[in-house]
Amino acid sequence: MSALRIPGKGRVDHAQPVRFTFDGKSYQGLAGDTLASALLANGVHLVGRSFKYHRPRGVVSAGSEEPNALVGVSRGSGREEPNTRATMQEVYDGLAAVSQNRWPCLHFDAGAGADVLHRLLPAGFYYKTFLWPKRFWDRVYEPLIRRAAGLGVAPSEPDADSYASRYAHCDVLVVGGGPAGIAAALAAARSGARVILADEQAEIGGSLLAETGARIDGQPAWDWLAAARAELEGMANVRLLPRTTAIGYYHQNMVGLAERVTDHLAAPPQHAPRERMWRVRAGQVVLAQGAIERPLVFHGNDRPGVMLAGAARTYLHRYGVKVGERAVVVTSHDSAWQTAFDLADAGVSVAAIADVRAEVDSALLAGAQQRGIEILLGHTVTGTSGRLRINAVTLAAAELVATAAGRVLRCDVLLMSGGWTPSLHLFSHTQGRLAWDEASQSFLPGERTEDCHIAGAGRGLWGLGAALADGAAMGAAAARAAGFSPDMSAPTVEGDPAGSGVTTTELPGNRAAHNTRAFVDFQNDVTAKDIRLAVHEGMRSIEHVKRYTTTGMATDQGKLAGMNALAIAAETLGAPLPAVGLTTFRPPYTPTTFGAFAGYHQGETFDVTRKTPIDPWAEASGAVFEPVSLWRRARYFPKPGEDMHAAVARECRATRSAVGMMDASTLGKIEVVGPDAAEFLNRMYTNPFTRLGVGRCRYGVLLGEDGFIRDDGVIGRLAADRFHVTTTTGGAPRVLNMMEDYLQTEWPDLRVWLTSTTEQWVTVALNGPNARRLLEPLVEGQALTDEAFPHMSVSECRVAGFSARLFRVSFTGEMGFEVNVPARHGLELWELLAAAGQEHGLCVYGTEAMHVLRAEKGFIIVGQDSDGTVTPDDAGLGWAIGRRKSDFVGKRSLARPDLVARNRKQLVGLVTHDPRTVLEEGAQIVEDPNQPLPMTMIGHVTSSYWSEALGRSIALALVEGGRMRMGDMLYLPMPEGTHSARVTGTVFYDPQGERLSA
Amino acid sequence: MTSEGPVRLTLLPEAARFSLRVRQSDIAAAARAFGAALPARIGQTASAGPRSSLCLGPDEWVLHTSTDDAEALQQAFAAIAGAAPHSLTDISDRDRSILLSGPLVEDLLSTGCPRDVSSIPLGAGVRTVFDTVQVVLIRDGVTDFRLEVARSYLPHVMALLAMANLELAVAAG
Amino acid sequence: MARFSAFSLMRHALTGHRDWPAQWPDAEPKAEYDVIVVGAGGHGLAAAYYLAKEHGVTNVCVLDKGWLGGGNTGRNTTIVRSNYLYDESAKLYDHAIDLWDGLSQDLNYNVMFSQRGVMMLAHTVHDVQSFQRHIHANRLNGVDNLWISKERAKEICPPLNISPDARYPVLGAAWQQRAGTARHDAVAWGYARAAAARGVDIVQNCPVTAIRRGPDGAVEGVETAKGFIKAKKVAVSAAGHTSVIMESAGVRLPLESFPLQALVSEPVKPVFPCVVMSNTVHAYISQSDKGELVIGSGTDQYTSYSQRGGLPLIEHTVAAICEMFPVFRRMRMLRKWGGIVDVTPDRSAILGKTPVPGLYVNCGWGTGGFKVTPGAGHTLAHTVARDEPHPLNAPFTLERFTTGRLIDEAAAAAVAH
Amino acid sequence: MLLIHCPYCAATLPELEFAYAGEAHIARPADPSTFSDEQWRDFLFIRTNARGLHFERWRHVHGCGRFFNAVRDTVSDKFLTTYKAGEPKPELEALLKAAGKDAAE
Ligand SMILES: Cc1cc2nc3c(=O)[nH]c(=O)nc-3n(C[C@H](O)[C@H](O)[C@H](O)COP(=O)(O)OP(=O)(O)OC[C@H]3O[C@@H](n4cnc5c(N)ncnc54)[C@H](O)[C@@H]3O)c2cc1C
Ligand SMILES: NC(=O)c1ccc[n+]([C@@H]2O[C@H](COP(=O)([O-])OP(=O)(O)OC[C@H]3O[C@@H](n4cnc5c(N)ncnc54)[C@H](O)[C@@H]3O)[C@@H](O)[C@H]2O)c1
Ligand SMILES: Cc1cc2nc3c(=O)[nH]c(=O)nc-3n(C[C@H](O)[C@H](O)[C@H](O)COP(=O)(O)O)c2cc1C
Ligand SMILES: [Zn+2]
Repeated sequence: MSALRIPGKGRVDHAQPVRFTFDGKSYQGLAGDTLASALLANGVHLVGRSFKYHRPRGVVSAGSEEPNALVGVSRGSGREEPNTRATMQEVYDGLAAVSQNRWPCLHFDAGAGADVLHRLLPAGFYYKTFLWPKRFWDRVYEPLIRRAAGLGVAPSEPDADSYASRYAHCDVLVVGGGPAGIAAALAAARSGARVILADEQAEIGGSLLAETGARIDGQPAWDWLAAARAELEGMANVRLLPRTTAIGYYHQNMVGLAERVTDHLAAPPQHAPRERMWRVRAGQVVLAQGAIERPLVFHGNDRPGVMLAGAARTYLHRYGVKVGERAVVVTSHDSAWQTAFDLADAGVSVAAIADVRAEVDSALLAGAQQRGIEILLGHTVTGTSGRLRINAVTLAAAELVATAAGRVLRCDVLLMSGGWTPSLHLFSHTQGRLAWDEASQSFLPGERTEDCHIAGAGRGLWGLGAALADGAAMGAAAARAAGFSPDMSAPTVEGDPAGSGVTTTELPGNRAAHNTRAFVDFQNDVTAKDIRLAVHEGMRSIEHVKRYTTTGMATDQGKLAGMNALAIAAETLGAPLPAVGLTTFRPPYTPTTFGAFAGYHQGETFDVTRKTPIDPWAEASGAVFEPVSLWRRARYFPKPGEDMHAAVARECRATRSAVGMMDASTLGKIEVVGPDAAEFLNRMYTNPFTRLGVGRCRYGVLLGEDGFIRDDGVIGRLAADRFHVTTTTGGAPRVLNMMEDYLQTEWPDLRVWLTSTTEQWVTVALNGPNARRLLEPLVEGQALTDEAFPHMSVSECRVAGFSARLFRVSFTGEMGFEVNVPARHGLELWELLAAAGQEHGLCVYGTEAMHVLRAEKGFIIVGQDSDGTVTPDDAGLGWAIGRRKSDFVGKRSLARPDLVARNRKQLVGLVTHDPRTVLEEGAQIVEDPNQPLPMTMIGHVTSSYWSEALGRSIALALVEGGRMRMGDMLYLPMPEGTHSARVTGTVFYDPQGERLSA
Repeated sequence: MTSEGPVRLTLLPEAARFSLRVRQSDIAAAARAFGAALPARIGQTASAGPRSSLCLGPDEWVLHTSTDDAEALQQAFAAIAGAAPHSLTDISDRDRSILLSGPLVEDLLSTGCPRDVSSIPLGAGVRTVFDTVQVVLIRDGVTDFRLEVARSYLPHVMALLAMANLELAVAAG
Repeated sequence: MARFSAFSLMRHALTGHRDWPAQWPDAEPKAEYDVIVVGAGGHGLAAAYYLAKEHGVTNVCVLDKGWLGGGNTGRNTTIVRSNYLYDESAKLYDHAIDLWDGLSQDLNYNVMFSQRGVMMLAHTVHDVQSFQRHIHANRLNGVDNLWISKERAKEICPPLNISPDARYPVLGAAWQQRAGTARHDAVAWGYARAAAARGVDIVQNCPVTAIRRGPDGAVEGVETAKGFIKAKKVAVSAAGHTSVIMESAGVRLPLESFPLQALVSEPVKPVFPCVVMSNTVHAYISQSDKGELVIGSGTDQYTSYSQRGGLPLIEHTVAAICEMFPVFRRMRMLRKWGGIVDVTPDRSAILGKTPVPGLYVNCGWGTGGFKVTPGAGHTLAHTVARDEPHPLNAPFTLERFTTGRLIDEAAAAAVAH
Repeated sequence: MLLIHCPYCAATLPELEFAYAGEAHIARPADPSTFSDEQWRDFLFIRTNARGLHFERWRHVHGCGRFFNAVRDTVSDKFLTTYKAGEPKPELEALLKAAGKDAAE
């Protein structure tokens, strides 16, 4: 065991050693360690390199605010991740971590050449250079910049883990499990409120985990903590979530919590998600996030071994680790004195405490004297030394800094404290106002926009007693606001390490300002002089300063840098801090894996896949599928050796010569019922419906109020007051929503109701000269003759013994029927027809053949032959407009000037000069193929197929003034050469419609 | 249907199910035809014999009954069509029902349902969403829920439930 | 204006970078200007720059309610492309690309225009049809845009998932090589510096509260937080806030403002070189020169001026990115934010004159106006200087909503950005 | 994610159950053919796009299915009230007063 680990001390399990590696070297840690505490216990401070200058960097903090100690962590293939904070990653047996942003190795990094050139690379240097020669940008400069960028290496294998999510509801959500948070949770929970308490740390306890001196309610702090946790754990109305970060505070008290479920385990159980996103809706929220210690800004403050004093105290008490053998403390706040005392008491040699203040509390002075620690009041740091780890610090009296040389003190750690910044990140997400507090020189919560309460150090209350009392009060207030009657007693505290301090900007030094490299943002290598440069260059808004220097934009989002950057910018501007203000806090509070956001939505469950009851049959028959909105539909059914072209040609041939069968179940269906049903449809669709006879159906066109086609479908009248409306596959929900909108808000007087019945029915389309022969024997209650059941009829009857809605309609031009049966019988009917169809030459066809067959007849597909700019007249559907109707949805728009313009694009047929040429869908049409670019395009091909029935290619196209161009030759310039085609009508096959009853 | 985990998931056989729409003024007539109450508050249920109703909207009820009774139910409503205009539409085959039961059922549902499911009273039902899918959720008992979902969405919902159920098994175990 | 170059950088290094001048002076408004531009976003600043540079109109003031570039210019995902379907759009956006190419040199400010290529993925037969229509139209318009196979897409972008088993398998892609990204902030700053150097006043933290019209109906100037400022010509280029300002001049616009979100990951070493967009799975992504993955999300369903957005949308976007790039699931989101985008009924901009004499408007760029910044500024300057449309912005009138002559890219293809 | 009070369900429920449906109180004219092109354009396209209190429509699409109206502050995204379709526009003054009183409590 290393000499830096104090036997028996801390909350780590000394009986449970674990082995892990860092940069390939094996180390020992203890269960309960973080990677950072375990490395420090092994004397390792150097853990990474900074972003821009590749300067050696060590652990500075003990929490999620860590900017430096970022490592790559791997659990094997598919489980590698960059930029993990060593201060948050718990060690487990087998953990493998590597340092980042260095080459060839951490101790010797070629990238550190940038540090040598730092004078050439001030903030924003890239905006000023790399301008000439212009063509070097793409080829030389940018590739160079890119290569230098980034920290860790992105994973290269798909993630092997799963992620989960959960909604949760509670009366009181407490964020932060320090003394304030625990007291709040206890107060609220004891009153019966449903409470969730989340803390990002492995253990709930917050600063109490590093508090060994104080007594709460007469017990040692840790005993009180254990009791409080046990009480909370025992309550059914409480959910405790350690390892859970509140990442964002959204509207109306919705808070996102990211829980890390297995990252700390050596062997995660099967089926356990790696992380879980909780979407909590809380009646009241208590924010008890505590405070983050501020670094001091001085020349050389970024060397490994320079760390926050509070962090050193945490490593000592919580992990039993001395962060060094010989420490110097430099501070502007009392709290660092306590660290010095505790380290000294643990046997660390503390060379000196340098405080920037000229006076400090006498009790502190006595404490230092008692321990033989030298006290240097009114002192500043003028520099540090040591290449990969600090080995000395130079201290000088602040007044004499310019003249005196200062004293060099040898040390292996320098512990700093610039005071504490209340954590108000989540509060800021709510757009709650921050109010500047002159006394504490910090921002405190001001006006609230949500039902939240801020407690403890998070609102600038220092000290354990205050945190507990405030937590209890805020927890009670929250519970009361949620309708409970809490009691408000707070625990008593003895030995409270409360304290106070002052805040500083950059410490006074002895070098010229422009030669001082005092770091503000450690990760992004932003120095005080960068911030001053930005201000001088006109970046007078703090938002400009941030963006120009990138301060606060690193992975810690300025948790350490924010206040220092603001103070320096304000000083440079000569403006008061609150007038300059902070940059905006945004979610997530700490970087959060994409997986946690995606939750269950991956692979199969990324999105719904809707399948019809016939789908298993299609799959077994080797269908090739295509997605159509959320549905998957069989596109064609290839026989062995067939490609799509051959399969589709066969399916078309069979349908035209015998009978084809298709699963049309995905078509949307809406049941429109009520005495005013016909009137309603009359107003919605362009076509007239009032006089449609019972048992008849009609093709309907639906427009938007802007006059453009939205949907189409066949509408059958089942009874005077009942219609069966069909829509396109993708359009069903939209159409229903649109109809409901008109019905509920424009015409509430109409007595009609709409019900979605898409999935009630399986729809089997039979088309072809043998369709009737196949169907007839199976139908009861309806004769299928042309007289009894002509084209465009509908009937409720029985088919194959199932109650059915039978339509006689055709989307192919052949005699056609659509049989609707209740979905549970669909597959049975399908199989029955497939078997019975054998003797009639039945062939099953898919959507592709359907597209060809309908195109041969000039029937449009909404969304393919029309887009959102096409009117019924453009599409050749002028006949579907009820001329005598005074109004319908979209009618007024059809009279707008541009919709009656002469040169609108109209749907026409195109036949290529060479019948074997199948045009490309989307190909553009011109009159003169020899014009130079840019060419004047007059239209495009919307549908284009090989027509097996015609033995040639056919196409539909939208062409300017198309119907006036019949017989004209037009051109389609393609990369491989120009095609020519003649304009025709849209009906290529059986123009008289004789086959409908053949 | 099998799913491992603390919550038992059972796909119920198809039964008769109708969507009933009727105006305020005609509710009484409709209730008489139905032979059971049509509760006025959204979310409430009522039942008599095999027939039960759940109010889903100000003028909307879903009616459940046995398959044998379906025809009789339709005839009863047909008889009042003139006097009390309404829409009765068969949706027996549109939706499927899943029974979920077990002590962790609320946790399981909250993996996909944004509502506070614990606040749904016994015997009440709501239309809501699970993941992105519209569902009707009915509470039959303290630890028993019925979830009705359109047929083609069933596999998606089941896949999610099964996945989450396994996850609950880890937590519970 | 002190010229920027590697040489000047070295020279300043010798003096510790102490004497760089302000890139733009923080101006106080004068009583009167020839032209006032409302909104110091990229568009407004570019318009001011081109007014000065190309039309000799230098008595110009750009007013912003906050810090310049703090609107959508400072919060967009920086995609620049011109492969639009309609002639009107393709020509205007392509004009912008021509200006982008060389903008760094023109402004003497490195805006890091990076022609790394934009790949738009096709996942369905409908996507393929629609992309082909774009590609052919682009070709005949002289705009580069190619159909590439999914294998080629994977070659260009190695982490892309092209497995046929994906829920939305990649069938191929449209590829515009001249397209890419630019450094958003630098665009605003570069235009501001260059405009200021030509005499334009840039006044920040000065909201325009109303537009004042004279008895003849013509524009007289603007009311601001710093008082009334006179000008016979006012160009409003305030993106999400345009309706509110124009309403004060009695001009009601067909605009709605929605929150649009974006996010970045932690920075990593380069993993893919281009921009990848998918309309079917609703996500788009690129990697910045600094190393973050820059990801665009969608708009929330409701109108809002709050610059926030909901969690569900972000969850969906990130899930979509992980479908396209399953290797990114262990990447972490660093920050997400929102902007306010102004959307017209046909998703195309309104750029030009208004019924009010002396009042010009540039708005409605919605989720995709960063790419057109130089083009919008350039043609707006022309319109303001000459009081007549530029041939390239002439179709983007307000009248089209009356006549029905919409420029509806979205309706034609459901393509965004 | 917003929480929205459905006036029909009399319950406050997650936004995921609702669909936004644009500005409220834009009635379709009884006889559109009497509208000029300009009037018709206004009906189709011109929206208030209020920065502040906004009258808007929502549909409880995954609930009772009803369209209803709301007053929401588009700066804070907070709802002041929701009310059934067909009910008159609420008095803004009164609403603001009520909201102010709540906030002070
Ligand atoms: C998240 C997101 C992603 C995007 N991604 C892309 C993309 O990838 N590619 C792309 O091309 N486009 C994208 N866009 C759109 C693009 O950002 C905008 O279209 C474009 O930046 C608009 O520029 P602008 O100069 O018109 O507006 P802005 O930059 O918004 O400038 C308008 C200015 O007007 C000021 N202003 C407002 N009201 C007043 C007032 N009353 N008085 C004075 N000043 C006022 C504002 O403060 C602001 O600075 C995206 C937008 C967002 C929000
Ligand atoms: N000596 C001093 O001047 C000084 C300064 C600061 C704090 N303190 C001490 O700190 C204590 C204050 O107690 P407290 O409860 O207010 O703070 P705390 O620091 O004890 O607890 C805050 C907790 O919130 C957690 N947290 C923060 N953000 C989170 C997030 N987004 N999600 C989940 N968890 C998050 C942290 O992990 C931490 O456990 C007192 O004991 C006080 O003495 C002292
Ligand atoms: C292309 C692009 C890249 C960005 N990269 C970063 C980044 O690396 N780190 C960071 O903190 N923010 C980054 N941001 C986000 C900004 O910090 C900020 O959120 C955004 O400009 C919106 O401003 P606001 O959050 O202050 O409202 C980036 C923004 C854009 C547009
Ligand atoms: Zn409702």
